[in-house]
Amino acid sequence: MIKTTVHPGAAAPASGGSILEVDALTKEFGGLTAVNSVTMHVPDRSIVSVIGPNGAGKTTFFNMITGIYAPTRGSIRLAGRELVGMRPDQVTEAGIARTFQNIRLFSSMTSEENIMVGRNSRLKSTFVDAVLRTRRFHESEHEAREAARIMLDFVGLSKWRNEIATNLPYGDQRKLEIARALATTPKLILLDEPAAGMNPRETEDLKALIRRVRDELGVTVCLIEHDMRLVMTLSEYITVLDYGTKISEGLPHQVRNDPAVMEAYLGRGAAAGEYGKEEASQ
Amino acid sequence: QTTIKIATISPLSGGQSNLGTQIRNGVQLAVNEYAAQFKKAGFNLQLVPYDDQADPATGTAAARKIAADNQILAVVGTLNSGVAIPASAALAPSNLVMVSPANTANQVTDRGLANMNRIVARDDSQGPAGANFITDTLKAKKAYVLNDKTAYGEGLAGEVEKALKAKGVTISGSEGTEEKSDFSSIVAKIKLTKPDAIYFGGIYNQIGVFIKQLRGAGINTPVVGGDGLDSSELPVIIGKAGANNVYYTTVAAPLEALPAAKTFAASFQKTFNTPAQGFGAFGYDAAKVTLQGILDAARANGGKAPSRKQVLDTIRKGTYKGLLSGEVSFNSVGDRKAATLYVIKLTAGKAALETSLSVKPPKN
Amino acid sequence: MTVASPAKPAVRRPLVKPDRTIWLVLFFVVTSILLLVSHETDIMKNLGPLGDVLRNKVVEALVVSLFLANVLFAYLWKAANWAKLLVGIGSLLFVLPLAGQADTSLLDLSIQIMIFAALALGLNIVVGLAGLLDLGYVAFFAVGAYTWSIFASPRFSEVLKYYGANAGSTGSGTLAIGLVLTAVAAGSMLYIRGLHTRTAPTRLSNLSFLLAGFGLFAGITLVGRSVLVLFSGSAEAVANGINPGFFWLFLALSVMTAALVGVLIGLPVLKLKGDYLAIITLGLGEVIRVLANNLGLYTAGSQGITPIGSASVPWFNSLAGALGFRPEQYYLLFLYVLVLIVIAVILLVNVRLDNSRIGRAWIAIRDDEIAAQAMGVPLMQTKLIAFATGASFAGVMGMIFAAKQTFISPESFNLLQSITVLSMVVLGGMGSFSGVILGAAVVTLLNLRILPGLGEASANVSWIPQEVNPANFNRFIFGSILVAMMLLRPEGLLPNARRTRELHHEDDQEDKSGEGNASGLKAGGDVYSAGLATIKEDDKTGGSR
Amino acid sequence: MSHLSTHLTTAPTPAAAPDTTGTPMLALTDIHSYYDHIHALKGITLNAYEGEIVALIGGNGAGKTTTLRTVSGMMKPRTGTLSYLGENIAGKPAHQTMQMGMSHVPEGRRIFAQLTVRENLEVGAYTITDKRLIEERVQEGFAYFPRLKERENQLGGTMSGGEQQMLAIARALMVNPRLLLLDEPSMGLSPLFVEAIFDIIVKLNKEHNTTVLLVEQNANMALAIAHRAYVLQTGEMKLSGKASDIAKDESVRKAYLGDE
Amino acid sequence: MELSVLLPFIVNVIIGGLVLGFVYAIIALGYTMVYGVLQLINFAHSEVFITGAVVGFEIFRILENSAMNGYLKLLLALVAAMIVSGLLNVLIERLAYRPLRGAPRLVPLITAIGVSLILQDTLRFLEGLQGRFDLTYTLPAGFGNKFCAAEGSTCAPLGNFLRTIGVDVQLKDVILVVVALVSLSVLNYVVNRTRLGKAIRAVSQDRVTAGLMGIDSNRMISATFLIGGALGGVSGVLFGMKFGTINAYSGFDPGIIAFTAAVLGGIGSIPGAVLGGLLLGVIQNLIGVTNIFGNLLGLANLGTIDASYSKIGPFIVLVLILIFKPTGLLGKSNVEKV
Ligand SMILES: Nc1ncnc2c1ncn2[C@@H]1O[C@H](COP(=O)(O)OP(=O)(O)OP(=O)(O)O)[C@@H](O)[C@H]1O
Ligand SMILES: Nc1ncnc2c1ncn2[C@@H]1O[C@H](COP(=O)(O)OP(=O)(O)OP(=O)(O)O)[C@@H](O)[C@H]1O
Ligand SMILES: CC(C)C[C@H](N)C(=O)O
Ligand SMILES: [Mg+2]
Ligand SMILES: [Mg+2]
Repeated sequence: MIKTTVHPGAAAPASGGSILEVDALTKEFGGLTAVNSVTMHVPDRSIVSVIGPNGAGKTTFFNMITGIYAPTRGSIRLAGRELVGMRPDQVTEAGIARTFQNIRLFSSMTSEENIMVGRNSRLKSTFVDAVLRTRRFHESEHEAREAARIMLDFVGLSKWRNEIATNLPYGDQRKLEIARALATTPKLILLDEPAAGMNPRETEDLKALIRRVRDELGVTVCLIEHDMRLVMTLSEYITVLDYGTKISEGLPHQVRNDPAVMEAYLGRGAAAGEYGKEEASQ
Repeated sequence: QTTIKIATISPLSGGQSNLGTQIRNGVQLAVNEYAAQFKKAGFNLQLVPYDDQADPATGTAAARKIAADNQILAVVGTLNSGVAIPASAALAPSNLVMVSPANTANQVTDRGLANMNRIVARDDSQGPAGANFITDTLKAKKAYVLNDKTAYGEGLAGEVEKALKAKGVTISGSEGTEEKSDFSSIVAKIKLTKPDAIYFGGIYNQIGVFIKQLRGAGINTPVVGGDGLDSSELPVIIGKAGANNVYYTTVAAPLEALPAAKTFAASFQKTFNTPAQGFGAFGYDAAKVTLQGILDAARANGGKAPSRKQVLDTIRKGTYKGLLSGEVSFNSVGDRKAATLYVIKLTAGKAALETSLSVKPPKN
Repeated sequence: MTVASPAKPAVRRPLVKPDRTIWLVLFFVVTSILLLVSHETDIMKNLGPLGDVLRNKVVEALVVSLFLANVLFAYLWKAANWAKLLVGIGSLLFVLPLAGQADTSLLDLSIQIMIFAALALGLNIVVGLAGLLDLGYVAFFAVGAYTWSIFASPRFSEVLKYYGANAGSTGSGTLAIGLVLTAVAAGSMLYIRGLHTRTAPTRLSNLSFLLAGFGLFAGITLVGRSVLVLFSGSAEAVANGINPGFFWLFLALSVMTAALVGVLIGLPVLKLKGDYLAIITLGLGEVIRVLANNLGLYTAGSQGITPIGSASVPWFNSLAGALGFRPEQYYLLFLYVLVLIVIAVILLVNVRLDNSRIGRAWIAIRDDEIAAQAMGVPLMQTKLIAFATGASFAGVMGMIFAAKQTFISPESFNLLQSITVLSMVVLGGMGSFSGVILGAAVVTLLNLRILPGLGEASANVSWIPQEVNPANFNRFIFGSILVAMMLLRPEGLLPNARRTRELHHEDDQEDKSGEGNASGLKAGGDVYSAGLATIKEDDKTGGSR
Repeated sequence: MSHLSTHLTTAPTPAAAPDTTGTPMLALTDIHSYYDHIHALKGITLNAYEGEIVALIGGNGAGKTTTLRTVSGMMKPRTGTLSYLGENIAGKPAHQTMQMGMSHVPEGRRIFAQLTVRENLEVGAYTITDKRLIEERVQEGFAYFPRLKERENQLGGTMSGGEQQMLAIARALMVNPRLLLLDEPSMGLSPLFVEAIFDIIVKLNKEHNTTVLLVEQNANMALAIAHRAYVLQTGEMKLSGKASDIAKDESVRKAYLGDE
Repeated sequence: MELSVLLPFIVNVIIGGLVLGFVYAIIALGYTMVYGVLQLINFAHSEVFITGAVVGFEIFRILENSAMNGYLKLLLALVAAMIVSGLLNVLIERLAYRPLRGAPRLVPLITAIGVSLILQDTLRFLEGLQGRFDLTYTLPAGFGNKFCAAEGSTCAPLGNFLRTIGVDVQLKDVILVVVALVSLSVLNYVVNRTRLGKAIRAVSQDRVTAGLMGIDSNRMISATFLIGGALGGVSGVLFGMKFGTINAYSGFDPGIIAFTAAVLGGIGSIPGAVLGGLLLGVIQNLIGVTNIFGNLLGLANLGTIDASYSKIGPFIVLVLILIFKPTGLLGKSNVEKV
């Protein structure tokens, strides 16, 4: 029952429309155009990827969507609502959560507390409630703790509940970040290189987790990755950036066979058949 | 032998510790002198110094501690009126007498506390005296009034300004400054407004630096101040060459003028290895008033240690002669009844008596 | 191919504290007796050499400190709850006031300790929890103090007289205009805020908000002025300040004014990071002091305000009288009890906030502003709440301080005071409530008891030369103790559990290779501003298009 | 098996195995390291001979990073011996071991955020005083990673994750180390650059006889270019041997290479 | 008031502010250096700098009656002050900050305050042994004279010109500015152009990684404290020379303003500290004369802004500037990739 309060979307069927519509988004740093008029529409309850060479502007793209950078031009709409101009916390409240390329957990908090912070924006209790310990306060605390419990279970980190987050092994920290982001009850979650630093075995687990995020929680997933095996087998749609510009997009096999992508990104090892092997079996 | 203690409250550490230490040392000297007499009377006399760090809260806490020590029969202090006011209030319920060697703010005695006395002139008598000097002797038509933004300096300068205005003198500028080093903007303003005299309510180590920079800019306007300038350090700071045309009012006779003052200065230097300054002399005088009062009270009490109340009453009523600052007696609120204010003039760094004025507190 | 052998599992000894009920009670009884006896002159006289020892000022200071340590031990030691309660209540509500009866300075000392404890608790929220270094904290203390002092002293009638004499064209018409302006401005501000929660702010909406802000300010000024003018007739009636009955109202008002000033100061500066914030708060603290020194009409400037009234509670006074207190002690005793209650409330608020959504948000922004924001924590709002909460504690204590001192002047609110409070927080253990209270107690005891005690005790010891009398070295000794304590216990006297974990795992970026471990290998280590100025001006967070 | 074989064909071939009979260049014997109370290395023994590429693999939290930190002197082992070039360096601080010809690409890149790309490289060459040589090496770094040249004057902290990784590697190569410690050099790099990195490692090893201690999650690639390998698990050494043998080990394949 | 009076007035105020600003600037650099490398507001720096002033005082006092050339005396005083303050600063770092390397940043901040208190009383005690509290500089003959006053000297025309327009510049002011400029350029060179400087900057950002580059961070930190302390020594002597009288406690106020200057300019930036110092010096002086303009313009409210506000002027300017430029005038924004 509580599960549904954490993730109401889980029950709802996919609407088929776009949850996120990014149009002609541009970011300039001084003379450098890091993201150049990129348009991308993310279908509701899909798993999509953004890939591209180093420095292509992927992280910057995420930073604009989440309000950390103000775009130079362009628009971002979540379920039809304009996000440009909002502060990061407002974006989160609107329904986008994210993880970071360089892990940013709260270093003096336990795993549980980290997730509870993620839940913060959904709690109803106020300053006064906290001081007076009203019923609403207790309900909120309960809700936060429940959310933490559920999310820890969900990503399989229950045993780390009371451990200081930054003492966790690297891979588990990444999962904790995902759990923290999910606790905000997002409509859309942005994952920036979730598999970095994981070995192939761990990456497999992660893949399963990401699928469950979409299937069980009904959260749309958009991720950045360099691990092509993960990207090609997981994503339903791929956008490729190079030097800030979208050079290709499409279904995994289309992108994989696009000569521009091979040239700019995949390189000589990108034997067309290689990455797709598992895709078929999924 | 019964132990009798007197306490001092003054800043012994921090930026005003030089003045506070002067007071403590002055009192110490008096205690040393009186120890024998007390011994004869059957008492063991001791001094307990307290550091108020020039902070009112610390001073109050010290006062309450003093109040709790039954052997302490009197307090000499403080340096800052801001500390004296709450401290004397804290001492009042225990009838512990306080004789101030330095506090000039009107409010110190205006509250009518039975235990608060002072041997220095009030701002509203020292101020007008300074103003009179400016108009009568210096014949100034236009004056610039400065203060150091402390209770003392601002209070004094305020009284001066009031008196000057009453006498029709134009005030070409009136302001306070906490700055201790750089006076260039004030000097420029003075240069611009060309006053005939400058009054500065404050302490010598700030005013000295100011005068030095004033003279450095080629302005020779007379500078007048209050007892905060009474220090042998003043001409040193200004520099011998520039220490001209500087005047200050003080209750202590110039140390050279009185033979007693000379011996005081010598033994101060000998005991503490530092020259005596105005506040040392005031502290010494205040302590003598206090100690003499205690002795008198003991005598009246049949040779037994007197109670605090007895000391308090005796001191308020007594008359004390032969002090460095002349004769001291207090009016009903503890102000010094009549005092001679000496106006000292610095010429080429040498202090000399210019004139003396007699001042009275508003009440008698 | 070789397979290495597994290592032996590490053995860890469990930490169980022995029960110390007996020791606690014993300690309580002994220190209470010592405290009471040492303040009973008659008994002391008959004690002979023991009396001399107890009379020694250093010993006396130690006795007081040891007695106060009761409360600490009751908190720290493992003991039966009844014993803890007995010792806590017994020492604070019975023994201490009783000793205070004989020695008023004990009451003064205890009030001062608790005032500082409250300040430290307030600053702890700002610095310890939210990680915002505030070096001008004493400003809020001043605001609280002046809020009460201006009204509860002859100042108020001076102000009224002034406005009576300088009424200008102000009258009831002005009041009406002012009220309308205030209402309209406040209304539009609320409206725009509401709008902003729904749609992204635009330049126009921001500008109108600012404009409405000015309108509000003007409106309030007008209202204030006309109220003063209209009431100027009653100047005589309040010649000695307003009715002491207003004390209770002002207790709330001082909280609010300080909080408001906290918000006003916080709004422009809380965007700044780390030490930029530190120095700017330091400056604003000075600004408040200089204003107090210059706005002579309201604050009496450097001359200070006196006498300042306190609440008058007749039944309390008769109770105190019945208990044998002297009339001049009534108000101190009253303030003592009041301050006990207030600090209990403050402590409660602290603990409750810490274990709540807002407390977690504070720690989150301290750890990582960007991540916190990305998790939906509104930075500005969260920081403002920290600032205002901390300020309000200072405000209420400022008022009590003014009532206790009966005199206040700007000297009491200088930078050194802010630094002292900060040192209490760090010394006690940042982020730890019991720690900062202990820090406040230790520093206050040092400053008001132990150091003066050293000075007194050595004043008449012949072999200690005048020049090195400890009374002249308060700063030196205090400084040395600060340094020594920090070197010995960098995490504070009673560290916060979270802090300790952090100190030992994450916080430092130091290469501790010499010590056989590498606690600090993670970069970061920015303790009071974990946030980073990540974003360049031209890509301001959430800026408008 | 199919992934391994494809990787092996794309991975550059390592130099012939160097002589491993003499005294090792680097020898860890029964090393124990702690983070305060966390016992991270529980008796590690490891050798690396001059001219070898040694791979170190293991799961998250196994202690790979800790091993490298211990070697470079970022942390001091509590017990055990650590010798490098015949000298006991246990407890020698990093700045001294670096002057003995080591170089360490640390986990998490640790770029100097406020220095420009060029300044980062110049600081990397701190132990070199010859200005001309420094410039030569900077150009070498630019040749490996042209992106760095494009961004010569950009602040290190504003570079993208992968760009920072390139910078970290280039910075470590400034001193032309005798022993190179690489902690997940391919992390965050796009496929194209992953290959480039492995090329560079092999090239350094072949041309400069650089000894390399390589920690990699991309174990397939790492084992393909390494001469020997060690497998770490929760602070203990589980396996060691020729890289090709390790790569064939069933349990390793299962645990680290993602084979079902 | 006519322009012929007002102009020299304003020029004097600004020149006074600039000279003051140079003193602030060079004190500020001591803060900035240490701040840069340890992110520590070194509260003890005000005493380190006053120690320099005391050393300078002693040198001038001892040499008072010697026939030595005035500039030589000054050089001696500067060098001695640099050595003493520099070493003192290194010592402070060793004893009070280094053991706390791993602790939260507020902890060394508190020990810094402790050290500051210790030094104040120590300096007062040492001078008190000789019966002194206020220390008044006895400058070499001529230093206090009007700049280029001597007829026939090569620069006399300039001196004459200054005199005719009513500007007060003393020789010591000119010396001060020259010494300050020289120290600033040397420092700027060292930090930005030398290997030492680059190493210091690397250490300031990440000590552990700097170690991986072969840099001994402790040595670099000591070097920084040495340089910062030496600058403190120079600024102390200049301060004493300019204003004439100092005591053990007089470092605190200028110390705070100087640190404000460092922040205003952007902490860690050398030109920023200089700019900030100059700006604050001038602003402080301008605030001090605002009332004149208020009166001239008939603005009653401005007329009440007098010298008593000049102490807070810097802070108000700081607030205004930081609101628009949160990292100070020349501060680099603190970048980290999200
Ligand atoms: N604040 C900034 N100032 C200047 N340039 C920047 C800034 N932030 C990013 N860049 C540049 O913009 C480009 C895009 O960076 P971004 O981090 O978005 O790349 P990315 O696609 O995430 O790369 P990677 O895969 O390596 O993480 C890079 O070349 C980077 O150097
Ligand atoms: N700075 C630190 N403070 C405390 N514990 C740490 C720290 N760094 C690592 N650890 C702990 O030490 C153990 C070994 O970690 P290490 O980083 O060496 O593993 P690793 O093999 O490099 O893992 P990964 O693949 O995740 O990088 C782990 O249990 C980890 O949690
Ligand atoms: C001279 C001063 C330091 C103190 C002054 N007499 C006062 O009343 O405060
Ligand atoms: Mg990226
Ligand atoms: Mg690792």
